Amino acid sequence: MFAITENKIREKQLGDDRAGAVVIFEGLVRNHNDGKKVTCLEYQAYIEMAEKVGQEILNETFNKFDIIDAACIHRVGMLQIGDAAVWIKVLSAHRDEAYQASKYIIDEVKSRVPIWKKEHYVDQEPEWVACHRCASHEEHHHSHEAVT
Amino acid sequence: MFAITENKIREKQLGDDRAGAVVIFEGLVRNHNDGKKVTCLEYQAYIEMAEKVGQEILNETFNKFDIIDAACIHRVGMLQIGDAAVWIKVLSAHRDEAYQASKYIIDEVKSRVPIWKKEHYVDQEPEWVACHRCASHEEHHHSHEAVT
Amino acid sequence: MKIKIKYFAAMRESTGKSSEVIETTATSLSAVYDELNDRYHFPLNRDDLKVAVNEKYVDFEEAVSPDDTVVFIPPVAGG
Amino acid sequence: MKIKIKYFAAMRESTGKSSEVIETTATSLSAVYDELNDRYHFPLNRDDLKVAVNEKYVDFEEAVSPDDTVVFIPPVAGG
Repeated sequence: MFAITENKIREKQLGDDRAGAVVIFEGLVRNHNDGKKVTCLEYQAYIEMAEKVGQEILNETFNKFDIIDAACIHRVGMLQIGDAAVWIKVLSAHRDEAYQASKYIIDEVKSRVPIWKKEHYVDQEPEWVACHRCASHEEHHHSHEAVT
Repeated sequence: MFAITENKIREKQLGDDRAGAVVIFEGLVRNHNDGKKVTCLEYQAYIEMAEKVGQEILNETFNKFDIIDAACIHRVGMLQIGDAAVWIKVLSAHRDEAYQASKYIIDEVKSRVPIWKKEHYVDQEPEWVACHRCASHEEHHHSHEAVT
Repeated sequence: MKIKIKYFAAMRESTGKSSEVIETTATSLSAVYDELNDRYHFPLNRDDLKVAVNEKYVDFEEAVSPDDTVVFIPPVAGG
Repeated sequence: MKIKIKYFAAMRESTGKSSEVIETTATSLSAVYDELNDRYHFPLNRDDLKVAVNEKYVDFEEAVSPDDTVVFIPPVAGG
């Protein structure tokens, strides 16, 4: 299940008697990014396509890893510091698969799903976070993103 | 914060405006193990020592990984299928550190904290799960454990 | 032919539109980009964009067909 | 000297005790194990156990001191 929502993320219940491990990832809005103080974040999505690409990512995850269930919800609209922008839950019999699948989903969501974010700062004009910065962040672990 | 509890695990609230990533791990009681149908699991702890060793593990985690906060709760007593036996939450600015720290904590908890479990089966006498089986499970990913 | 263009993020702000239907004779998506860029002076170069047709990523050299929905995708930043 | 022994899991079931105070002349933890194993015929060999003194893992060849709390730790299985 991959969904885009304009509301606060409400965790989806996933349960299965075969499950021994659950890994939940949440991406939160941080109060700082790239040395700038962030006040809030505005997420925009090409919703129809985002839901298709998101579902493709989940399908790939089921094919690659021995997991029982997986779900991802991404929020759009205006988010405040501490708000969850993305929530991912994976169930598996054994924990390694749940961790690996969780990381795969967030990596792919960040690189492929058509969602954009505009950072609003204390001291300067808001700006859309551009991908070449995200990409360099992903490679080098600089603090270029408000949500990681 | 490392705690042992006899009650259902109640998640501890951890929040921090610097946090961009949250990884939560839950180890659940599975309905099968090593080909046998499990009905329930009994966890016993050497509580005083378990809390000390658990806190040592969290201290090591703070030293090894750039994280903001971490907490672990382990339940003891009689658990039913689907119950969480262990809950781990890690907050960090960037997600890689949260995943790595989460995995480190569960790996160390499983190998060092003095907690034991007795599996109760549908078809045979209950038995204490022995470490040489756990160890071989950890290495080879056999399904030797009721909680992973 | 007529095609539909949707705009998001910085592209939406620069055009002031979330979507429009255009009449074009462009044969590739690349040519559609050039045509619109002449009009709007997009804030993003073609190399910084991806392109989607009918909700699927495709190559800029692919052809456009009547009634396609085309989106020039700025660098994504979900998560 | 007197030392306290605590038992957990399979060790507790085989001794029928969760703890006891014993009088011993054993100089090492290894010797304490042997002494108690003669009495209880533990279900676990020394090689399958670890040993903790006063809530810390130590080596079986370490000495015991009066009033120590000693626990022979069966293979752990938390998580």
